[in-house]
Amino acid sequence: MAARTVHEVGVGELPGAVEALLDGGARLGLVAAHHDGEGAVGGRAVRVVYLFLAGPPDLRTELHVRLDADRPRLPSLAELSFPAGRFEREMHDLHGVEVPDHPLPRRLVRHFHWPRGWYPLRPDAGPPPPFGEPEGPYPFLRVEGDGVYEIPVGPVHAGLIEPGHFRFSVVGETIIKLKARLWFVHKGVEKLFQGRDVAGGLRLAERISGDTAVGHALAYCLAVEEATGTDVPEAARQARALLLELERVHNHVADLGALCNDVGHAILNAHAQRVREELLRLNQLTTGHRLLRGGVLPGGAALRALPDPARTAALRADIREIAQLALGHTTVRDRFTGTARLPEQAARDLGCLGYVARASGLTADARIAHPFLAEGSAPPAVPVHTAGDVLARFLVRAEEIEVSLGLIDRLAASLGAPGTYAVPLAGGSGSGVGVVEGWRGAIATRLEFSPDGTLARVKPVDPSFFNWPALPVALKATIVPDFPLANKSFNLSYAGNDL
Amino acid sequence: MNPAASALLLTAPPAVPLAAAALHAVAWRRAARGARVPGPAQWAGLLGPAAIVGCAAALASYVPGHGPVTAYGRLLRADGLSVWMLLVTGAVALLALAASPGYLAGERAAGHTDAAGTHRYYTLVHAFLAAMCVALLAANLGVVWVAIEATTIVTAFLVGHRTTRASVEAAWKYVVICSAGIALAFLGTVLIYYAARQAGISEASALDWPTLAAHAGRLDPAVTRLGTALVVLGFGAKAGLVPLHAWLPDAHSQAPAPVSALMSGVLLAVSFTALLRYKAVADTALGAGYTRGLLATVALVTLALSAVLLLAQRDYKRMLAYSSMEHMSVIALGAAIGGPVAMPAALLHVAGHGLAKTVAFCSAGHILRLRETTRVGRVRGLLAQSPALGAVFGLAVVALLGLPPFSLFASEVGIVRGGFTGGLGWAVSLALALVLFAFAALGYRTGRMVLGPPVAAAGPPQALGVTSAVPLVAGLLACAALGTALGPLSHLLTAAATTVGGR
Amino acid sequence: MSHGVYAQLLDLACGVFLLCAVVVLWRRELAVVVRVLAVQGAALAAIAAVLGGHERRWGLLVVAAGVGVLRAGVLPYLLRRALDVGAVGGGPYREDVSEGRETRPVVNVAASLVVAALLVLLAYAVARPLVALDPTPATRALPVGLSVVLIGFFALVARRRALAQVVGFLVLDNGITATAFLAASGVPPIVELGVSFDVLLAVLVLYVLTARMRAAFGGTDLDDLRELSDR
Amino acid sequence: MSATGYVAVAAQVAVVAGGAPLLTGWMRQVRARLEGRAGAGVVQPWRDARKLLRKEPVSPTGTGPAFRLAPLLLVAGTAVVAALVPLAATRTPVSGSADLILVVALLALGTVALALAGLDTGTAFGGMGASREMTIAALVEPTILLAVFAVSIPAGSTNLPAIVAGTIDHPARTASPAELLAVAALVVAVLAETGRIPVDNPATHLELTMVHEAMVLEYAGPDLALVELGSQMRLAVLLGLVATLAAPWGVATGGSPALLALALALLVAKVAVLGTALAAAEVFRAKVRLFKVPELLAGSFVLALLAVVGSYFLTGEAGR
Repeated sequence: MAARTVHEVGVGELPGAVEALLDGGARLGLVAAHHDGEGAVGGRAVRVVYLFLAGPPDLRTELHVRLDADRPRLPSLAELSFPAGRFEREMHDLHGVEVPDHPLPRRLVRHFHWPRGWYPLRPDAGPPPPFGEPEGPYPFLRVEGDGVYEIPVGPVHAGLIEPGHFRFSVVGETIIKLKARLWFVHKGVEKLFQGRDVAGGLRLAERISGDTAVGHALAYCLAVEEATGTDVPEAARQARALLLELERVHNHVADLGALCNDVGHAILNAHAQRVREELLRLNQLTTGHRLLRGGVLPGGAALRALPDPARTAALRADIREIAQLALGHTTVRDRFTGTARLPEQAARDLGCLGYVARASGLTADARIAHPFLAEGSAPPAVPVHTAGDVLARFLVRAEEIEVSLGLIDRLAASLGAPGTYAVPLAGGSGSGVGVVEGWRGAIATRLEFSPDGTLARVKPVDPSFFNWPALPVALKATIVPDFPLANKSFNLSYAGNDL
Repeated sequence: MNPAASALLLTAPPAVPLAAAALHAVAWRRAARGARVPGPAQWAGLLGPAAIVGCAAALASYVPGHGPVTAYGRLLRADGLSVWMLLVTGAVALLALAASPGYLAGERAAGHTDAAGTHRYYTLVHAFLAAMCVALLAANLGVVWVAIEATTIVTAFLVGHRTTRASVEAAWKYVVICSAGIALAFLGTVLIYYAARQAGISEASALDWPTLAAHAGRLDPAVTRLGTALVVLGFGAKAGLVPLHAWLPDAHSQAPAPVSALMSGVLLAVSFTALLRYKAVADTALGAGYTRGLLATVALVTLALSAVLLLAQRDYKRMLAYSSMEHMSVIALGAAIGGPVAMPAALLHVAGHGLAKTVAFCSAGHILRLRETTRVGRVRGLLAQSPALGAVFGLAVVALLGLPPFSLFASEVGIVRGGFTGGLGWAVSLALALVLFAFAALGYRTGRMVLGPPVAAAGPPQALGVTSAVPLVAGLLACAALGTALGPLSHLLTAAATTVGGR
Repeated sequence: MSHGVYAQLLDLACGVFLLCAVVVLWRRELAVVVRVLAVQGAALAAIAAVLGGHERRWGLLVVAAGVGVLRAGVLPYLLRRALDVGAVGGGPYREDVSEGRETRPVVNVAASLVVAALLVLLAYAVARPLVALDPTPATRALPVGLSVVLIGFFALVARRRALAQVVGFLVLDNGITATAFLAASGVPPIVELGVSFDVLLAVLVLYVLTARMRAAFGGTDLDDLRELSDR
Repeated sequence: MSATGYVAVAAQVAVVAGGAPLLTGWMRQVRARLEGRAGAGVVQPWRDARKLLRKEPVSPTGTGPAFRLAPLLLVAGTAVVAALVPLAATRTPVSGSADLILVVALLALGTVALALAGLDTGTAFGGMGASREMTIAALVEPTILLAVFAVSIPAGSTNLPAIVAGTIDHPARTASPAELLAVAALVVAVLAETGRIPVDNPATHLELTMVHEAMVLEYAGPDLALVELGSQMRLAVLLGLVATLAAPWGVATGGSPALLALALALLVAKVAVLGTALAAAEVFRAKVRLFKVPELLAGSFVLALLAVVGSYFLTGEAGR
């Protein structure tokens, strides 16, 4: 595991230091604010941690900035990095950190009906005061012009999907601007982590985004292990990698089917969901839970069974057939091709992660940049496409399934037999960072322990947080009826984003 | 003439080039395995054109006096028009093939081709000649069509002889436009066949031109009108007339110089000859007014277009190509006017243009090798660098401009005279104005190429080799001779014009 | 063959023949278009065979068989091969299929279908004197042949892929052959033979040129052909 | 005019009104089985209708009479069409007015009524659905008109019963290219008119892709039940029309009650077969991009036009 370097910087030095790191090829992985009390090392302050990640070789650099505890003020980094600007808005909403020179100083997390001046993550926040004293109106940007009309969609959607509000400005059928408003399911996850023990934190981490149980649990466990100084045996790491790939496969298969369904090709969806069901049953056999909860443990992993290579081979053949049928169907292919194109430069500027980035020509993959396995166990190839359209995202998924199934076979063979591979946590209690390539992209979790061994602060960041702004960019000039398809091709998590 | 002699005279023009093509095809396969090109083999290529000229000369002495010669149950047939065109084809081919060894030597020296490429060149050129001879000598209009389409196929790889982007593009446009265009001519042929069958002509002779021409009066006018329009459109495409002319400048500028010469000098005219045969049928069936209007319109539009494009042209090979379109439209105008003055003049114009354009294209090939550019602006001072080449090119263009003593002067005067007496004075006046435009453009650009001080990058002075110079000078002399006196050929010319209504 | 059945079969073959031409304009996938071309070739052979059977001219049946082999077999096979050569991409999934699709025709599909409709009407108008000359079931179908000629010509002009142009050319040629059959039970065999041979050679030449075009331009989009112009 | 004529008209309307939901249920069932699902059963649309009819009628605020009247107009118009079209019998009291142009106009009336209702709601979805529906309808109606017109040429009349009776007398007509082209065009037009794949996806829940469903998004309770019934009846009538034109055998030309019963049974069988084929085809088709819909419809329009032209310039004697 790579060492993490920590630099304490002053407020004035921050932009220069960040610029140097970004120029060196690092990306901003996470920003978390901490409210240090009197007893902390540096005294009472609001400490903002910027985590920068780069790799390979695996490099993790933290910048710590101390702000006045009563009137925390930060210089905005939004001009340097788009995600930084979003983190700053989030910090403002949750911690009350002010960013006076922010180019877009609007609310992000807290909707307009949230009470003014109440910041839930402050230690002295207390229970939420009654709502109803709005902090002023929160209008959408209106697009004016001949023939422009608005379509508001959501937050409650037809079909069983999570809540989010979309405001389309449309001419004819062509989208000229899309504004997405999220955080309808803000649950206060970060607050809930505070004060839990390690096991309690794991239960919460597994539930951050239901479809990413392994990814978030693993990022959390890696962070715990780094903080406590625990060294996990190689077998446990392999078991974790196997679980991670199992999660990737069942989610990707579901997406392949859902994409076909969104172009009205129901039978391919029916078959994709059948394959997914088989995968979920395989998950059940492997961990005792269909969504793979309970597989990753702090200090190790537990497997009840190993996937049978014959079964994975049959699944691979099935999935390949479904994907090839979809790609061979001219109407399906036509709908996918050129729809919702995300240009490479936009993906890079927005800090996109995962298959969204890889479909637009970026090669970001934490399995290679931040490996937790021994050398040589990284995936043999990361599928990358350059078109950035729905077809590219479909192809990246289909090809990743191939790679993942290969990895599953290899890891299962290397493990040999199922079992619980875990070591007790060592006694340390500092801070830790875990970076994992979840199925949606790189998940980063940073945590700090209290002196009493409970969790003082946990900040998980789902890749959806980075990828959501890419959706409106990709949808520019797409037609309205193609929105569901484009949205599904991104398939971003609301729960993982809204926390 | 006894049957054996007529069979020999009608078979030899296509058969000798075809045999040469076959021999070269064999040598081509051997050369692919590393054999070299023997020098005499290339000069043996002159046998084909020589046979054509010889047979044509023999026929020329017989046909004007005794009427058409046929062979193989009237499958092959030579009348005045065929013989005249055969003579022109043979003469131009003689020049082009005489210029070929020099051209190919240059290509090989520059590394553009090798022994196999040389044989491929000769195979295709001879097959091209054979196809044109069949097109001229076949009595069945369907076979004429097949032969003309065959010329497209054979020359496709000559146009695309280099696999550069420009060359592939030219070849693609050439094949697609010509094949599609000429397909329309076939549709026209089918319609005329339909009309002929309905007129009671038997299946075997419904496409036989003499029969058709003899019974043309019985053809249904409406069907014939449609068929003729399609034929004019279709064979017009191959003859470089609007609206399907777009292939011409590309193909002519990309083909090897001697092939450009053959295509421009005779292929356009051979295709136009086929058109003339349909015109003769249509004139009988519909009266002369219909084809006259059609051809005059097409000719004037082509002339206007080529004059405009000549004005804007900066590439001298394309310039020559547009000049071909200009001359084809003059010929088409002559044919539209018809009659005893304009029709022979038009046919004479075919010959004069063929010879002069061959010289022009072959010398353009030499210029390209010397200066390695086709831009007019970069070829200044030709006369200073290579006096012989400059002079030949200059004189060829003078001939193309229609100045005396070259035959194009005589033929253009004939067409104009015919036009004013034949009731198409307005068309001729318009054409004269347009030709004047073309004249100015061509003259100005050629002047810039030939005269003046050489450009800096021109390189040392170079003499034109004797072997290269002889065919060029011979072509110019022949063109000038035709312009001064027709001599024994005037009978043939009259016979040729009479065949297609030049009475 | 009774007169009614003959007319019915002839009409059916002509209907399929015309429909194929329209479908060529309608569909964008070249693989489908090539299959449709094969069907059209078969319909053309059927027209010839029905005529031959009706007029009891056994030579025409032989011609029909030859036409069938060439236009429903050999030529589509050649196009199919050219298409397969152009297919790229390794692995289980093919990413780029643009070579096999007419993605951006010069005239969009809806408009070209309307144009096809107008062309059919034009053909009907143009063919009236032809039908009037000798109204039989066969000559009444002459507008079908002319429509296909016009549609083929339009496809040739309005398509951007090299192979689509070749298909347009072949549709044009099929139309002419059909016109010949319908008008006069086909041209004399020697001419038919020569024409078929020429068409085969032309397609072979275009096949080779397609390969060269791929080598020189990296694709068969005819919009890339911009080397030669009068500038 | 015999009493059987009146019975025939009543039977046609009854069969269409009662059977249309069953047809939809049957098609959903076929689809479900082909996709490996159990399906809700053939009578589910009737159960849905019962459920909806029991609900309290709710109209969005601000809507006017157009919104309330549209479902009634849709159902009534379709019922009239069901009475006019010679689905089971050619000689009925109304057969004289069963003109093809009237039928197409009545079908268009329902479409326009729903589109107006969609606009009347003032919501973005209603307007969007209405605009899409009218775009499609503008292309579909001429196609239907032209296709049926092509079929009417041999009969020399645009009266539907006359056309059907003519085809029964001259069965060879059904195999003529004009007729085949017309039926092909009609099938595509019917797919578009009834909002089936590949034009619209009747099973979708995604508001932004819908056409028909977007227009009726604001309906609830008994109104929704009527709208659903109306759409189901349209599907049944149009499939019945295709079946009657393409394979008219069995349609009663005489007045015998037994023949009429047989005709009704055959009608049900024919429509069920068509429905099965349609549902099965839908399983393997995907919905085309909205902007490609005009391409598809232009194609069917050309087919219809070719059918008309073809029935003139192909011998025309084949069926005569």
